[in-house]
Amino acid sequence: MIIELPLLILLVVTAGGAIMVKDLISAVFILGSYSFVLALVWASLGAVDVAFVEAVVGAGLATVFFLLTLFGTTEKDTHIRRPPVPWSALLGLPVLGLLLLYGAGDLPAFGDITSAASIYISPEYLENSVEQTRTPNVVTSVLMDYRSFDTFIETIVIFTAGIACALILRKGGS
Amino acid sequence: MTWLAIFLIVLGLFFLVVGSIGMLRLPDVFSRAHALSLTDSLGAILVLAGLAVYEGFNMNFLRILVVLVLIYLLNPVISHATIRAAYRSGLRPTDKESR
Amino acid sequence: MRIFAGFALFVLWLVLSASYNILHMATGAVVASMVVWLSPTGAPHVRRFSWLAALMYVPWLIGRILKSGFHVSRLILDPALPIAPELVRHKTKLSSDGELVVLGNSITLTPGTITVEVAPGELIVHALDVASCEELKSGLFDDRVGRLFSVKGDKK
Amino acid sequence: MNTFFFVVLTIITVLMLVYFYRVVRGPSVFDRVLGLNGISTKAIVLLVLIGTMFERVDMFVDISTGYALLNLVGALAIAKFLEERGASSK
Repeated sequence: MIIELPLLILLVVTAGGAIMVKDLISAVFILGSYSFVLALVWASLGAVDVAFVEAVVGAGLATVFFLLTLFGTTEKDTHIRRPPVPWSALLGLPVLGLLLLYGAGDLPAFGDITSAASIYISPEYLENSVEQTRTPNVVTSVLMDYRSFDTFIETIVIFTAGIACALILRKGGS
Repeated sequence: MTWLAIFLIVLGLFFLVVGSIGMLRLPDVFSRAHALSLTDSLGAILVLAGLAVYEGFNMNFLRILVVLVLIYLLNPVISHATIRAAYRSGLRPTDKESR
Repeated sequence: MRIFAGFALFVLWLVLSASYNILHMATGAVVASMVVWLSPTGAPHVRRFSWLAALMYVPWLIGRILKSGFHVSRLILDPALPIAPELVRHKTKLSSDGELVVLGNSITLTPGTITVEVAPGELIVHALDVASCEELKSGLFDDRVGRLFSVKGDKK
Repeated sequence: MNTFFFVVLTIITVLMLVYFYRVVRGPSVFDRVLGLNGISTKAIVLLVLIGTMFERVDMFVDISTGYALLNLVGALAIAKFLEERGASSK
């Protein structure tokens, strides 16, 4: 779809800028603008809920949290010196990117009704979700019933990360 | 109706472009905030008004109007807060301070 | 005033939700009354608010914004960039919170002037050039906002 | 009409790039904040524009309302912090 093209270019530019810039505070702001553009891309793909979460978490919360963290540091810490990029990365990453692009050529078009994902399992979920799970929202039933183990382990990961953060940041620890 | 919408959107685009040029040309934070206020209060609002007119007078018209009023009320607060932070943290415009 | 605020919130809910069955409308009514009930009483100290003046004020402000918008656009597009930014201390008779909010917001919304600091009776305003500065100093805004809150003779 | 909207979308995207330049280069930290505010205003407009192109304005307007409100909260928080930290931070 051609609508996303300008947004995608802007997305690549902002992502590159966030990596290339030398100063961490400007990196935070660039990351904020990156989130805005990413949310626009999600919205233009029709994934409005993801766009909303991206705007809330990426552009709003993350920027404020990053800034809070940076204000706890000194001037010396926020200016980063990057080591020179190794040759292997310079050679290998473009090849990897080209391979990925080559592989992406075989993917079905966005919203293609004859693609495997649309024929094989999605209709079954859509048709049977109400009588099988008694949940009116299909997204919820896919997340919490059909893929419940996946979601369960994701939740475990987040919970573990939360516990680790609490242990590290705890006051008065030895 | 469509022509009115196109006229409003093009007018808004003009102000957006001018705001961006101002963002590049003007010398310090305080003057750049003026360019941003041009963008916010005229460019965005005219484009939104054009879209609302294009939608025609139904529920969506009212909803776009809600967004428009929100921008109208909130964006001055944002630019005022930013500029006040700049002023309080010791930045001064390059030119004189009078009276 | 509080009943009016609740009603305004309910109308906003109706516009945004656009589903008019009994469940959604009841939820909207409950939420609107909850918000009004939870928000602090004793709304900003406003002496009197004239709706007629408010109806007059909005088109006037839009016209004002368009006019100074074209003015500032000419300044920016001029190759010589003839700006003369300066900070102005702007004395005003308006002192209550509501008046100051409307005044400061209008000044910021008008291209060419931005409110920097607000204190009762005094605003620090950054003006982009002499014309915007003169316009501010003529006390036009104070007059208009004063009329909004029906305070007579506030012209400086 | 959709072609016209697409042209508008492209122009606004290019303008976002200009503001992005201000975010990257802006000498003081407040320039970056201003640039971010400009980008977010344009994102709100673009959301409504995309909604109009998809003929689903009702759905997209809700998000841009949320955007506008969250943008206010975020910008106020940033301004509050910067007020304390001061212009020393570049």
